[in-house]
Amino acid sequence: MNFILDYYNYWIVVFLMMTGFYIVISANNLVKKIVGLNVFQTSVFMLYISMGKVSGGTAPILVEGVTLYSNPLPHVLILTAIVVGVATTAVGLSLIVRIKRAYGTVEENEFKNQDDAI
Amino acid sequence: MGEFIDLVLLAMLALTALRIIFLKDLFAVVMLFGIYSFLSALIFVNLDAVDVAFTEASVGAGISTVLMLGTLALTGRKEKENTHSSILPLLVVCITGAALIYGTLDMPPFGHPDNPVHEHVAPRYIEESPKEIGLPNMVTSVLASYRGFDTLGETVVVFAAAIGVLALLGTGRKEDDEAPESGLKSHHVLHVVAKIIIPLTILFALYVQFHGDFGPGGGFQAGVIAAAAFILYTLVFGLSKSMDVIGPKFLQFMASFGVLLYASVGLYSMYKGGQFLDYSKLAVDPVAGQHYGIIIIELGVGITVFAAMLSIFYAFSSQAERSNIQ
Amino acid sequence: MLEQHLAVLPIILPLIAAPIVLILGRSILSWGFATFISGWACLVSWQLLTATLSGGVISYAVGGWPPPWGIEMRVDTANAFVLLAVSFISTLVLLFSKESIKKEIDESQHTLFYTAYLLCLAGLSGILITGDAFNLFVFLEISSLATYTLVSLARDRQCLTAAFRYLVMGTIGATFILIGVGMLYMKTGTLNMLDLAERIHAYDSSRTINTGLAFIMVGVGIKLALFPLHAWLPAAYTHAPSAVTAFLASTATKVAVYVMIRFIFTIFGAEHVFENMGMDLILMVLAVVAIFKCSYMAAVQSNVKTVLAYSSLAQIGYMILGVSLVSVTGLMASMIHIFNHALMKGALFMAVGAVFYRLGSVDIKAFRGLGKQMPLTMAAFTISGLSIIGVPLTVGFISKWYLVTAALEQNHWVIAALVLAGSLLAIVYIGRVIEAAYFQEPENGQANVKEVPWTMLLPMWVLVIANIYFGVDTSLTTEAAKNASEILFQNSTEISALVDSLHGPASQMINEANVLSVEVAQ
Amino acid sequence: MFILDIVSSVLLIAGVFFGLSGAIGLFKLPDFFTRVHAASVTDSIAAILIIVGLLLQTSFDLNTAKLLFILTFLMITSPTSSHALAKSARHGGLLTLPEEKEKQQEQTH
Amino acid sequence: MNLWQGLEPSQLITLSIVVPFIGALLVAATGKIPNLREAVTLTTATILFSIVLAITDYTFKGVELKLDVVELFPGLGINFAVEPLGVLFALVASFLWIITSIYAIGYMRGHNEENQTRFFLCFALSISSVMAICFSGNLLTLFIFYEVLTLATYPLVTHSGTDAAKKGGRTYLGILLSTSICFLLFAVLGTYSLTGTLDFQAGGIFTEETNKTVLGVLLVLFCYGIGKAAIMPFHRWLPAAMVAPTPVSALLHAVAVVKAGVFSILKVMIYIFGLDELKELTATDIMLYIGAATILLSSCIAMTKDNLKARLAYSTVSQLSYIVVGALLASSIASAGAALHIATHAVGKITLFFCAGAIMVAAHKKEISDMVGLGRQMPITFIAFGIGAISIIGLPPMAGTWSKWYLIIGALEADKLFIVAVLMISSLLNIAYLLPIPIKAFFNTQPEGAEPWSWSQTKEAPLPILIALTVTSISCLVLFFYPQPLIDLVNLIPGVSTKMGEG
Repeated sequence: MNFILDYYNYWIVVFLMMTGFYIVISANNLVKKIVGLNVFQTSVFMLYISMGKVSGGTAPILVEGVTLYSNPLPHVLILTAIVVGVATTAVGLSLIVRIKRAYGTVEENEFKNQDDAI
Repeated sequence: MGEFIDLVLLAMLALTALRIIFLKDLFAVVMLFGIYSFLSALIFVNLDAVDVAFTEASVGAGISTVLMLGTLALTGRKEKENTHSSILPLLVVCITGAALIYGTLDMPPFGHPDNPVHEHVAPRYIEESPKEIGLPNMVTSVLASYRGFDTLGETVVVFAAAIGVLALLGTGRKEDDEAPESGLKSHHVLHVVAKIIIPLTILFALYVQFHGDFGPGGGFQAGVIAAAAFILYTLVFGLSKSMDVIGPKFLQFMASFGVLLYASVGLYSMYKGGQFLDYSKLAVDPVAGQHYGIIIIELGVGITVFAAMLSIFYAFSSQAERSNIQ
Repeated sequence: MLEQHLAVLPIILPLIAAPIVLILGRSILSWGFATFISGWACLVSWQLLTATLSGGVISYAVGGWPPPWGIEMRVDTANAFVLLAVSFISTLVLLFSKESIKKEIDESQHTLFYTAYLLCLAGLSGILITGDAFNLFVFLEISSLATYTLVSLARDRQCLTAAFRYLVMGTIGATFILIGVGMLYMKTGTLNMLDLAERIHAYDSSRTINTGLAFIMVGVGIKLALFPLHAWLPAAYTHAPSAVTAFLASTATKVAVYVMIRFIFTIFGAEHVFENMGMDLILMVLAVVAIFKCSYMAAVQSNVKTVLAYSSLAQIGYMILGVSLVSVTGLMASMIHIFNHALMKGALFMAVGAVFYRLGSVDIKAFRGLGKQMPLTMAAFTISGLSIIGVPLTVGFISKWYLVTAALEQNHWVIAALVLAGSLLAIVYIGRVIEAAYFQEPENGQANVKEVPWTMLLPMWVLVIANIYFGVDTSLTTEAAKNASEILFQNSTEISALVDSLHGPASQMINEANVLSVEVAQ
Repeated sequence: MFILDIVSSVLLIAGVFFGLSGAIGLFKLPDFFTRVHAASVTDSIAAILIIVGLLLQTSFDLNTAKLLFILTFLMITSPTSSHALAKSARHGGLLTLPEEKEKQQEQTH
Repeated sequence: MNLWQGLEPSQLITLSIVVPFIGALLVAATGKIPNLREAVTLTTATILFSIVLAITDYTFKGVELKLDVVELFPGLGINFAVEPLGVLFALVASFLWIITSIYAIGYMRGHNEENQTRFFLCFALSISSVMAICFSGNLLTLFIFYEVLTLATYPLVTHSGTDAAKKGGRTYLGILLSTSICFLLFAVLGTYSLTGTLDFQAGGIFTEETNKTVLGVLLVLFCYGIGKAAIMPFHRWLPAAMVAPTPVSALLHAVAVVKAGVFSILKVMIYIFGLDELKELTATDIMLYIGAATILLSSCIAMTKDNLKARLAYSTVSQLSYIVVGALLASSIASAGAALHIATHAVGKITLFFCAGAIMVAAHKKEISDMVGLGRQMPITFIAFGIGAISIIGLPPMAGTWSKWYLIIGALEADKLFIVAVLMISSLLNIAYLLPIPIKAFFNTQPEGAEPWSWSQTKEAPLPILIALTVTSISCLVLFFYPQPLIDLVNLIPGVSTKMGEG
């Protein structure tokens, strides 16, 4: 039981990651791929944040009388990672828009066929 | 109690994620993603990561969703039948997941104060940073000073994204002749309310920008919020109007300027004989120097993020207008 | 005043230059400025290389915070060597691109091109120099984002899908690396590479660490297009603008290879990776398969850019093979091949770009009869092609020599034979193009094709001459590569010494490594 | 303080109840407009009740101010958004149920 | 006879490689003016020959000539060292270059070929790389210039640019490059990793304890890696290369290239393995029999060919295997015979090729069957042909006698009677496929009412050609009567001697 209490968090996070990962590699629609990518990354962020948590601690903002803070470093890393994530998303989405304009579709198999046709 | 909330939220997350897999209506998918990142923001709060939660809410649930919706407006909301066989992906995912689970088995237990994570590097941040940097918000201290180089990189990433979107979708400069009067003309209520809200939002952005040293927040969140204000303006009053307020060229300039501002702090500290980004050299009193440095670079971040986000949005909405014309 | 900042300059120069270029706006201005900056970076990395060759390791604490609390820039011969290659190539490609992109990218986007290019350069330099695992991820993303942009700048629409596939794969790879680094951090509580190296081995057999290693390997594997994960590369290289392809093909994947080497040898320690996890066998098999599969693919393509893309994959196979031999010589072969292959592929892709500049096509049909019409370009192509094949007096021969020697050193006679057999396929795919150029009649319609302007020929020929020069006078490359591989092995042996203090006697491989490094030292 | 606690908890519970009912309405009600109506109205009241409840918990410091800000903000935005929603739906030519019925009858006749 | 007293001896090596190279550049420069161009070629050739003579002089004096150029790898680089075998080869090549240039001038003009400048340029280049091969001081150098030679001759093979030429060129390059990269380079690297050195040393560089099977593998790799030796089944390139203009076939594919191949094999056998080492390897016997098989088979194929050049090509294949066999017999005399055969076969075979070219220029005939009765028309050519043929067959009073003689004695010494038999049979085969040609040309039945023969009706090839083939055929005779200098030279090779029971 204790074992489960120690790890349930990681396990669910892993499950979330894998759902995202699955969406990325299985989706045929590019927008959905991007959504999956975001889900994937967000779950990874959760992994980081969970490792930074100190049970009984508070947010790493100095307050008188509080001694136990959660670890600020993962938060910093994830702040950066989130930004990276949105940057990638933006570029990916604009690529999708261009693909739509060039091929008239955002379904992977369809424009694959078009390219093969050429 | 905390664990309980945590568990509930995680369960909701799992449900949302699974739903996303099977839904075919992309609008719903995107909205679900918005919900997903809101929920994760809540989890972050629950795990004491307030700054992260703030960012996740404003970015994941905010900007990302807006951009996705914008894309959907251009690409259509229905997903076609998937012809891929889902066996191989499933296999890959199972293997990866198995590997991860295998990896978790030796992980330090969740939340223990004596995990190695809390042993080696972090203590110094927690104990020293208030003295060394003089800010109560350790996240800001670490972000802006100890790992300032990461943050510079982060700013550049945003800049790069803006470059990418501009290269792909054009600068969104409006064709000076028949610029279609977009926006929601008939919504008088909206016009009025927007006029009330937008100043408030910008005010709030400034607050976040400069209060970041003491509470959650900072340049990044501020930039996004400010951008959000202008996005609202664009939605209500139309692209051409908001471009009259802030032109895309100027935005490009701002984006560059923000990065340069950040970098110049580093150069100046080099000039002062310190290492790159060594704020202690900015003033006689190192702590004060740190403070100046952080304020300036946060400003740089804010400016870049604001400009980048807004010009990305411009690019998308100008695309939307073009497609409306056709 | 800049001397003590050498270690960080190669990153911040292009990093700061990028926004300035965007502000400058005018195409010609931004070109000049970008070239100047890149040249400066090249100069700096040369200084760095000489410094490290003489004086060991340069460590630079950004922000004045000592590692592991702050971010450390750490330059030793290994990354200085690769850095030199990267910045050198990038400068030449910038020279080349001035004319080249006129034909391939809309006028309005030239500034954006140079900006993205500089960002990419900055990112690559950052990956090379940084001594911090997470900082590496950040720079990885900078370079990747810039790369996606650059790839998608071309005019034909397939570049979009290629870029998108690249983006998805790249992001998955980056996320895997993020997971891996997270697991390491979780166990050790630090992100600084050396610090990691020291602390990891308290948990040498930990599942978490091994999973982290696996994820990092896969992530980096995607970035360097290791055989089963290479799907994104050919399309991307084929449809990107020629200048971009020339730059990426000769730098991006090399940097990824460097990252893999760095993680294996400096952080995890060769013993752990190869002995305990048997990674060497996996890598060796993958590498050999890559060499043959991709060389074969190259031999059957009709688009010359695709041919070269596949050949790049095969060459990456050679580099990984060198790593998988787990010896100083093998590592040396990889390092030297990283450098040499940059020279060859740069020249080749520039030549192809020149052809595209004139004919607007790089199908093998378009090459017919070019031997007479574009003599200089095709001569460049031929020489660097011979270099790929590994004909003596070219750099290709040098790399191949070291690789085979390394293989024989370990009594892998079969591997040695396979490496040589692999270069036969190179004869085939290079030979096809050369024959088309010299012994076939031109298509009607391209009757009056002229040679390309000198701004394109100059960098091309600089590379060609480098191909020959470093094929004859190998003192620089050999010394650098030897030095680099010794340092890397030293790291991993130091680590293993540390391991021994933790558990048991030293293992066979490390003794071997010591012996080898001694041998090479003599 | 005791009374305040009671009051605030009552308010909070009420707020939660309204929120819940709004959610149920959102699912149960037949067509778009009714749903919007349910959601918006209950949401506004729920928000008010909860925030007031929280206000009573605070000791009238910065947090109070923040909460008030949030309250005003919500008061402005949430009705507006639902209004905009309904209006654009109307613009889009979406009909209420009775109208639908009439239309069908016309078509049948 | 040393015109180069003034020079520091070891610089002669540099000269011998650089002179033809410069010649090539000059040829390229003076391409516009044919006369000047060919004057340049001739002078270069003569200068080169004098240099080689000087080197020979030093060799007889016993002066060590060594030269280190550049270090490619730590402790291993391009360096040159003169030794008798190389000198022998250099002498032959440089001497015949002069003749061939004379011949080529006549031929190319008579045939008015296109882009002759490229022709002469590549020609000079290949000679320069041949020189480098001759004097190479270690295997690496040998290998490098072996490759350079291949690449330099490729344009010559595909000279005419016809589809046939391209096809031939592809076979040529394909076989030579792939064998050299796959087998030779592998063998070189293997040797390097076993011994740690690649220098040619008298008595070989392998120590006793090197594994015999590995050595056997290396031997096979070397024999096939040096594809220019045209041991079956890797002989296809040589007939394919016959699409080249005749001077090329004459010098390169009767002398320079192919001899470079067998020369390399000899050198490897003598200076890398060492004859004594060689005796003990089973692989030696295997290769020996393969060589013998090549001799016979290719002779048989030669008979079936009606195209003169093709027939000569196959005869070359078999003759090369003589040398290979001689080397593999691992007896001092046999090796001496092999070394001599490099020279004697060269003069003989080049004569034959000259004649073939002459016939092509004068009478435009390729097929042997058309040459019946041609003797009246071009007597000199066919007399020369006869002389060459006899020399190849190895009958007195022609040069070929000596080499064959020593080979057979060597075979006896190594008591390999089988090989003796093979040599005998192949001589008969040579007679069968070479002699008929001149005989048919002269002694065929007169058509009715043909007026008696007189000089007036002769229609010989242009003068330069005649000069060339006369010189070579005469030298066939000369070498029979005065073989001593060559024999002395051969005797200088360590472990090789023309006297029984020595070495």
